[in-house]
This record gives sequence, C-alpha cells and structure tokens, in this order.
Amino acid sequence: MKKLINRPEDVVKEELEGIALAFPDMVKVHFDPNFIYRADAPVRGKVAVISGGGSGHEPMHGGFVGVGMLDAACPGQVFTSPTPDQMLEAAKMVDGGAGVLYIVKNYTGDVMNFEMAADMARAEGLRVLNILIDDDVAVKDSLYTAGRRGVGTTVLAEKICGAAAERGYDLRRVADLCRRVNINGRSMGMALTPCTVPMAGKPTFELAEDEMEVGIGIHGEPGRERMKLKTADEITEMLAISIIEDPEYRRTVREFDEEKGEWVDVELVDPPFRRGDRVLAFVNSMGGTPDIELPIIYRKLHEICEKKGLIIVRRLIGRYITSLEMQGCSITLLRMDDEMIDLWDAPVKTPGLRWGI
Amino acid sequence: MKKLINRPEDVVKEELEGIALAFPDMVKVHFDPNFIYRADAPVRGKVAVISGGGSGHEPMHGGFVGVGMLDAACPGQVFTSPTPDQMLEAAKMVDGGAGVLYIVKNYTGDVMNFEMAADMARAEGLRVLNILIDDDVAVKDSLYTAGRRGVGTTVLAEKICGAAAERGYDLRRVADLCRRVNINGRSMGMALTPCTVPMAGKPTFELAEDEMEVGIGIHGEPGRERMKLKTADEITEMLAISIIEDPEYRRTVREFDEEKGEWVDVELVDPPFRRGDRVLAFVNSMGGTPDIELPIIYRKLHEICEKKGLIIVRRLIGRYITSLEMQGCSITLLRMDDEMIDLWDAPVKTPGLRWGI
Amino acid sequence: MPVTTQDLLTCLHRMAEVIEANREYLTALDAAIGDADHGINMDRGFKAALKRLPPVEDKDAGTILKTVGVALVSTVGGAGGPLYGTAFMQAGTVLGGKYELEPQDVLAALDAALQGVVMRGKANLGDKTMVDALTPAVNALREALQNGANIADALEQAALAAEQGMKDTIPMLAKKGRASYLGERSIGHQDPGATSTYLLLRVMADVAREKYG
Amino acid sequence: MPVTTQDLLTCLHRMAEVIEANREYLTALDAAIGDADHGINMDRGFKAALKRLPPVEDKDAGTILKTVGVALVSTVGGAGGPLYGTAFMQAGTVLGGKYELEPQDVLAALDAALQGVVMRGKANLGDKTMVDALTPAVNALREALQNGANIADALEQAALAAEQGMKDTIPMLAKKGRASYLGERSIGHQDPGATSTYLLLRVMADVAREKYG
Ligand SMILES: Nc1ncnc2c1ncn2[C@@H]1O[C@H](COP(=O)(O)OP(=O)(O)O)[C@@H](O)[C@H]1O
Ligand SMILES: Nc1ncnc2c1ncn2[C@@H]1O[C@H](COP(=O)(O)OP(=O)(O)O)[C@@H](O)[C@H]1O
Ligand SMILES: [Mg+2]
Ligand SMILES: [Mg+2]
Ligand SMILES: [Mg+2]
Ligand SMILES: [Mg+2]
Repeated sequence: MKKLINRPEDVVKEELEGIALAFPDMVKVHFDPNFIYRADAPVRGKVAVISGGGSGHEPMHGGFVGVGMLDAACPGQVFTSPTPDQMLEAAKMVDGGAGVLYIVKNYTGDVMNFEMAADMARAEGLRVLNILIDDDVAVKDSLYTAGRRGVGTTVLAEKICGAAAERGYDLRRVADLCRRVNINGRSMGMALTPCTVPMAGKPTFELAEDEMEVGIGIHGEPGRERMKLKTADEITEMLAISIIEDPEYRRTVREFDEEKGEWVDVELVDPPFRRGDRVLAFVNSMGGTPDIELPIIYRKLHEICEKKGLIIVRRLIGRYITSLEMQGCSITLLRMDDEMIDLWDAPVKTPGLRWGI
Repeated sequence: MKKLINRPEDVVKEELEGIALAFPDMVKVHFDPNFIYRADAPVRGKVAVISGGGSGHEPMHGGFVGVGMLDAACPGQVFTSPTPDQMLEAAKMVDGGAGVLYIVKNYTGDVMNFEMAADMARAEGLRVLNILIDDDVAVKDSLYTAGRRGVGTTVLAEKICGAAAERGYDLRRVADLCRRVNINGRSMGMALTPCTVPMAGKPTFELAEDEMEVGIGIHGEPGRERMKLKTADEITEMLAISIIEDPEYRRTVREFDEEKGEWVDVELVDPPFRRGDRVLAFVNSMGGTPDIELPIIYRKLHEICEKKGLIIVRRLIGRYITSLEMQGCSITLLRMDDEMIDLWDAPVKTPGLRWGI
Repeated sequence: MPVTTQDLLTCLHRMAEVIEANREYLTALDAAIGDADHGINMDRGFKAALKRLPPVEDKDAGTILKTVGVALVSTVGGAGGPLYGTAFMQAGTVLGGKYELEPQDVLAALDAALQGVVMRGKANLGDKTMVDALTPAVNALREALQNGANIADALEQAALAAEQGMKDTIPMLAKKGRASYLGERSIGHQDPGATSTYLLLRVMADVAREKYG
Repeated sequence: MPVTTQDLLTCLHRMAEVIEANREYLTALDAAIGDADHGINMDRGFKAALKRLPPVEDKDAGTILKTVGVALVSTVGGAGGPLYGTAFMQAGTVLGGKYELEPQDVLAALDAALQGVVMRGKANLGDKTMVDALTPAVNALREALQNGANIADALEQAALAAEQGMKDTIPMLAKKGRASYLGERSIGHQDPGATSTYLLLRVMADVAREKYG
C-alpha cells in the first residue's frame, strides 16, 4: 500500500488537524467526537444543515462546510458511517435555534446512526429532521435490497439546501426542498480500478487489465456487474442511458413526523425524465481519474442529453464525491426548476466548492 | 492501460471539445491550431497573459483561462510542448492592444517553442514578452543542466499576473511582476506511482511497492532520486526543508530586450528564505492522490514553516498542476509582498480556480 | 451456580480478544460483499468498550452491558455500530440491577439483543445478516434450557446453532445492508455480521464451559 | 550525377517510414531518461510533413525542405519540434532555388542543419543530445568528400559516424534537455534525439547507395 500518510489509524485525525490549519477562515474542527463546522457557527435564526458519512469521499462532506452550504459535517472512519455522538454534538454546536436538517445518504449504517442521533438530539430539545438521498439507479429495486444508495445527488442537495437555509427558509421548507432534489436526481457510477482503505492495506477488489466494474457505490465495493473495458463514449452512453431511461421509482423511506412525534413510513416517487426537462449535468471523478478525461465524458453526455431532449442548464465537472484513489466516474442528472437553479447559483464559500463570494 | 478515453490519439482534441461545451460562460476553444481562450477576448486595453505546455497537467493551463487569470492557454499533446503556431494564433486572438505576456515553464521544448512564437508574433507587429518560471529546487545547478524546471510557482504566477493585467498594469509591469513571483517561488515534488501517457500505453517508469521517486518534474519522468517509501511527515519534511534551506540560486535566462530589439541573457537571483518571510503555502496533488491525504501534508508543512519562522499568509491545497493519474505531491512556497497578496486575493473566475466572483 | 458479573467481564474481555484475532478475517469477508471494514470497526469498538469498563466493573450486569453498548454505538460506526450497540444496550436493559444471572436471565438478555437488532435493522430471517446467526442461537438456547440443560451445555447448543446459521448465509442472496447491492453476486459468500455474531456466541459458550461445564 | 529533388522526396518518404517503424523504440529510449514521447512526436511530425509535400513536389529543394521544417515545427512540439524544424528550415535556406544538388550542396545543407540545431538549442558536444550524432556525421561527410568519395560513400561515412556518435552518448552525463535533470542517472542510456538523428542519416545513406552506390 502506497499512501501519503503516517499511521493508517491516524489518517482521519490528521486529515482533520490539517483541515483546521488549512481553512481557518471557513471552518473549525471539533475532536472527540469529530466534526467540521462553519467558522461562524451557530448562525442565529438559520436552519443548520448537517451531513456526514465515511471519510475517503473528499471533498464530500467536510469540504462542503462553509457559507452557503453545510453548517457541519461528521466524518467517520474511512468508508465507515460516523456515530450518533458525532452527529448529536455537531447539531448542538451549529443549531441556530431554527432547527437542524440531517442530509443522510441511504446506506444502512448511515441511516441507523443518523436516526439514533436525531432521537438523541430531540431528547435534548432540538428540532431535527432527516432526509434521505437515494439516487443510484444501479440499484434496481428497493424490495430486495437496502434501497438505492445515496451518491452524486447528495452534493447537489447539500449545495441547494445550504443556499436555501442561508436565504432564511424554515426547517420544513429546507427539508421539503431536500426531498424534492432527491426525487429529481439520478446517478450511476463505474470504476476502472479499485482503491485501498488505509486500515485494510490492500485493494477492496481485484480487476483484470481489461475489466471494469459498473454500478458501483462509493465505498470501493464491487459493483453490480463486471464487464470488459469499453471506450469513454460507450461508458458514458451506458451510464447516461441507464439514468435517462430509468422508469418511475417508488419506495418507502422512514422520516420523522413532527406532528405525530414518531418515525413514519413515507412513500416517495421519482418521476422519470422527459424531453424538455431542464437538468444539471454532473460528471464526477471517483478520485484518481486524471482531469483530462472528465471533459471527454462530458462531451458525450452533452451529445446524449441533446439527443434525448434534456436541456442542460447547469454543469458540475470534477471530483466531488470520491472513493479515495479509485479511477472511474459517475454521472448525475438533476431535473431543476427555477427555484433550484436560483439556489444553485447562490454564492457558496467552502474548501471544495466556491463561487460568487 | 485503463483510461476513460476513446482513441489515444484523440484525447487532447476530445478534451478540448468537452471543455468548450462544459464552460461556455468562461472559455472558448479554437482548433487547428489548438488553444483555449477567454470567452470575452480580446479585452481592449488589457495586457493579454498566455501560457501553455503539454497536456496532462490539468487544470493547468486550460483550466486557468478566464477573468482574472489567463487570456489563453496552448495545450500540446500529452506531456509535449505545444507548437509556435498555436502560441502565435492565440496571441493574435486575445491581444487587446496592450501586448502579450507569455508565461513559459523552463523546459527546453517549451522555451524554444515560445521563443519562436514570440519572434513570429513580433514579425507580425505584436508586442510580446516571455518570462520563464524555473522554481524546482530538485534541480541543483543550472550550469550542468537545462536549469530548474518550471513547476508549482507557474500556477501562482498565472493567478497573480492575471489579476495584475485585469487591474490595468502595462506589459512591462506585468512582466516584471511575473519575474518577481518566479524568483520568490520554490517548489519540489515526489511520486508514489508513475503515470501512463495515452499514446505510450504503458507507465513511464516502474516503481517497487516500497519505493518512491523524489525530485520529479511534472512529465511522468523519473525523479532525481529513488528512495524507500517514507511516511507523509518524513516526505513533507524532506520537501519542505529542501525548499526552505535552498541557498541563493543564480542563473542566466534569455529574455527579449525591447530597446535592443533582441534576445539577451539576463542574470536572475533567487534570494533564500529567511525567518519572518510571509509565504503562500501550496500543497499540490500530482493528480491521483486521494484528497484525504493533502491536509495531512499541509499539517506537517504548517508545523515546519512555524518552526522555521515563515509566516503562512495564504494557502492553496488541491490538484492544480498534475501528471495525469500519478500519485504524489509537490510543495511550493512563495514569498509574498503586499502587492502579491492583494493580487492573489483579487477575484478570479476560471474552471480550475475561482473566488470572489 | 448462577453466572456472575465477573464471568460477564471475562466474557467481554475474551470477546475483544477474539474480535481482534479475527479482524482480518472479518474484514476479508466484508471485502467480498461489503466494504472491507467490519473487522476493523468491531475491533475498534471492542477496544473502546474495554477502556470504558474499569469504572463500572463492580456495577450490575445491566450497567456493564449498557456501557459496552454505548461504547459500541459511539465508536464502531457503519451498520455494525448501531446494531451491536443496540443489542448490548437492550440486553443490558433486561439485566438492570442484577449481579447474578440465572440461565433464564441469559436467555432473556440474548432474546432482547435479537429483538433490538431486528427493531433497528428490520431484517428478516434469510436476508443474509447477523439475524441469521442470532435467531437460531436464541432458539437453541431456549430449547436447551427447556430440556433442562445447564447453562454451559445450553450456550454450547446456541453457539453451534449460530455457527450453522452463519454457514447457512453462504448460499443466501443478500436483501439487507451493503451486500444487497450485489444482487446475485452476493451468493456464495459468508456474511461478515453473521460471522462476528457466531464468534461472540462461541466465546460465551467457551467461557461457560470452562467455568460451569 | 547530381542528387535530384525526386531523390530528396524519396528520402523524406523513407524517413517517415523509418521513424514510424522506430516509434516505440525512440519512445522507450525517451522513457528511460526523458518523458516517453520522442518517437510519438517525431512520427506525428513526419506524417504531417508528408501530407504537406504534394503541393511543393515540383518545387526546388529549398522549398521542399522548408515545407518539411515548418511542418515539423508546427506539429512535433517538445524539444524535437523546434530543433528538427530549424534543422530542415536552415538546410532549405542554403538550397533555395536548387533542383539538382552536388555533393557540396548536401554537405552545406547538413552543416546548416547542424548550425541551426546549435543556434536553437545551445548544446555543446558531449551534452548527450542529437548534436553528438549530427556533428560527427557532418565532419565525416566533409572529410569523405575532401578525400574524393562519391556522394553514396560519403553519406555512408556520415551515417556510420552518426551511429558511433549515437552510441557514444550512452556513457555521457546529460547536460541539456530533460535528461539533464536525472544527473548521474542519465548515464548508461542512449540519447533518443541522437538516435533519431542517426536513423535519418541512415536513410540518406541508404537512398544514396541504392541510386548512386
Ligand atoms: N438491516 C440489517 N439488519 C441486520 N444486520 C444487518 C443489516 N444490515 C447489515 N447488517 C449486518 O451488518 C454487517 C456489516 O457490518 P459493517 O461492515 O460493520 O457495516 P457497513 O455495512 O456499514 O460497513 C453485515 O454483514 C450484516 O450482517
Ligand atoms: N538543447 C538541446 N540541444 C540539442 N538537442 C536537444 C536539446 N535538448 C534536448 N535535445 C534533444 O531532444 C531530444 C528529446 O526530444 P523530445 O523527446 O522530442 O523533446 P522533449 O524533451 O521536449 O520531450 C533529446 O534526446 C535530445 O537529443
Ligand atoms: Mg462500512
Ligand atoms: Mg516531451
Ligand atoms: Mg462493512
Ligand atoms: Mg521527450
């Protein structure tokens, strides 16, 4: 294993120490329990938006803490969900009195830990809502699986909800918006190479020189299918068509019902894409992909969207939700309405995403 | 070779096509000869700042074209200097009547091609000056080598000179500033892994599982020395100390003398760092390094700078001057004065670097 | 002879040892159908739990088990953290105030642990999770005790049932957790969580046999 | 019998073939002490040059060579582009207006090429560059012609000298170009530019032998 690290068990701790020193104008770092939070938190009267998940997906989530995006991010060990105490303490630190939204990627571990944290936070008198992101079309059904994973749409939801909170939306409105972003976003990813979790010391899977994994998540796990290597255009087409032609997707998710004071099952429906939809096109590097390759993917995606009648109104191209040094890419398409576009364009100042400020 | 590409010979062309589609608000792309230029070029009365070099170092240089940074970038084939006709046509396209600065990394190929281009542009009536960046302390002497390579300081010079041009500095002043940035910047890099040039199809060198290359350039070439792998802290210390304790560096470079109307040898001197110097600390990923590792490097660099009495006033951490998918990092320290700090902070809006706008 | 809190502490220390010894093994199982962290996570959690034991060593079994549960929740992360954390916390709840445990107490605690895991994770039998090891273990324990077995023999039956349950996960198609994303490709691999559950039950049986067998 | 522009064209086509055939070889040499592109660059350049030849095929030798030089400058890139481009352009300058080349013209052209390379790259003999192959070649050509050799024999001497010069770069420590960054590690490797220079001279000698030998 070749890495620019010291001891594998210190990677996350030292990363956080480095982040605290590197971006003091944007974020602060709390240790034991670990979380990154906005340098100016708590912002009085503003809904606090918090996310979190395993480390190794940088810049997500810690790199998205700052003005116009997240109030706090809870990093777990590499590819391991963080724990409820981190989420609870983060909420207490950044709550500005207007409540807290937990944006949770749909992985069993993340979901359970964030649910426990929300219960603990409510027991301490905070107002907390959890919204799931489950946008990975590589997972076909929700009955025989843990449901679609949360992938690329998470980044977009964090930006859009962060902007909404900054504008003064109340907790219910930010949560509704987050759910709306989720049901309008779809993603799919693939890997050319595996990655190595520092504590594991060896690659999470093996791939032959002429193979790739399609339908991967973001944890270095093997994907839905192993295939012979294809060209960039063929790969882009495969991912884009899976997303664009994905049928209506129905599932129930657990959300907290504030009126009833308990967790309830809510049915959500992702409507399929149609000609004329305005979309944000997001080409994401899994981490180790050379930047020269991303415009090649975007080029083909652009052509396919045109052919399918989708109007690309915004774009995001780069490494935003990664799996350590894995080579590969994911594509996300988010159907946008005027409000989402406006919030997308709003100023943001974080280590990982910045404009207008 | 595993890459998200179509035919190896089309990589640069398709990358450029993708860039044109992806960032239409910031840049345009010209083909045959190839160059990327500001969407609003030429900007009347503004000095045009142009750079260029082999592809494979993305986001440099094409990702730095836009308001507040470069007016144009000339991409060569992967790791191969672009040609004079690209540089000439780019200059003609973006010249706003106030002259053109070519920022040239000190590699034999780049230097010769930019010199030919400058001569050709002057023959067509343009005002052009070339300033070299030669900041790589891994190259010890200039008498027995082609001189120090241009590495990390290039990014900083492009930002600072771009801001100066935007503010209305005249050509001579932008060129003088560029030279000043160059003699105040020093860099050094290392690699954990090689990279594969698409047209070559195999890695540029082989490294054992416990080896690393130290003192590399940015072209996937082997470095000054091959060593046993060390920890992130040891590697950071090795690079940082080589930079901070680098003695005065003297060499002659060729610059064009507008009074004499010919190329002349100019002696340049890089003064060594001293306690109390204010610096910009730049931790750069070679491309394939997971983002989780960069703050670990910064953390140690911060500690060393403090110990050595250098005051870090600005920071840049990320992948800015890369070698395809190579894993590794480089460190650059730039001694800053008030003017440089002010220009560094000025708004910039490019695909690869953005703030304040 | 009832089980003492000293036996419980011995058991917890041995569990931590066994998890440490099987760290790579559990992680390798998780690499095949998950994300290669189960052994690492469990090892971190049990090490943390041991550190928190000294102040509560003279407390009742419920306090001891809840301390372990809270430690697991706050240090394991992933799916394993809330699941095992909840299991230990629920077991602790039914043993509140007890310093000596009758066989029925042990059964009640293990049953509560199982209910906790099911409540938290909503897995059904056959979904290829730790539930597939824990459920047969609790059933075997109950049956053995009904048939008059002593605690050592009854826990041995439970461990054997857990082992069989663990092996039975191999041909299963995963329907919960990360492995479910693999669809058909999850078939043929043993579930890491079921494996760690078996390992913990094996420790309980061994400790009981050494002392009461 | 003087060399014709037809011979020159034959020579250029054969150069392109030889460069293509040695693409991987030159690139591999460049991988060892450079950046693994010399063969790729030269191949791209010579292919582009051939494409630009048809409109000037009936022009004088100077025009033909300048066309090749400009094509190389605008398509090769790297160090090779300006150096070989300048070499061909300079050679073209001394052959302006000529349709038939006497041996002395060939010498003058090759000498001009060498001066062009030195003017552009400032390399000295022994710096481990193409200059180390081109210089002995020009010297050998001059000497052979002085000794009354015909053009075929003289170019054969030049090619042999270039080959020796190329091999002599192996023990040299590079002082120019990318290889210079390697310091001592550049020793023991043959310079790619010197190698391509030899290959081009070998083509000239072969073409001359076939026609005039
Ligand atoms: N919903 C669930 N109910 C019960 N057990 C589950 C569930 N989801 C996953 N598991 C168990 O958790 C184990 C994986 O744990 P671990 O690797 O620690 O978490 P993660 O999957 O978050 O990395 C699986 O092998 C399985 O036994
Ligand atoms: N200053 C110089 N003068 C003459 N030849 C040089 C000089 N620098 C480099 N070369 C030649 O150029 C060759 C490398 O060419 P090439 O690989 O095309 O360019 P680059 O080094 O830019 O990748 C070297 O092998 C050497 O023979
Ligand atoms: Mg995990
Ligand atoms: Mg090159
Ligand atoms: Mg796991
Ligand atoms: Mg080369």
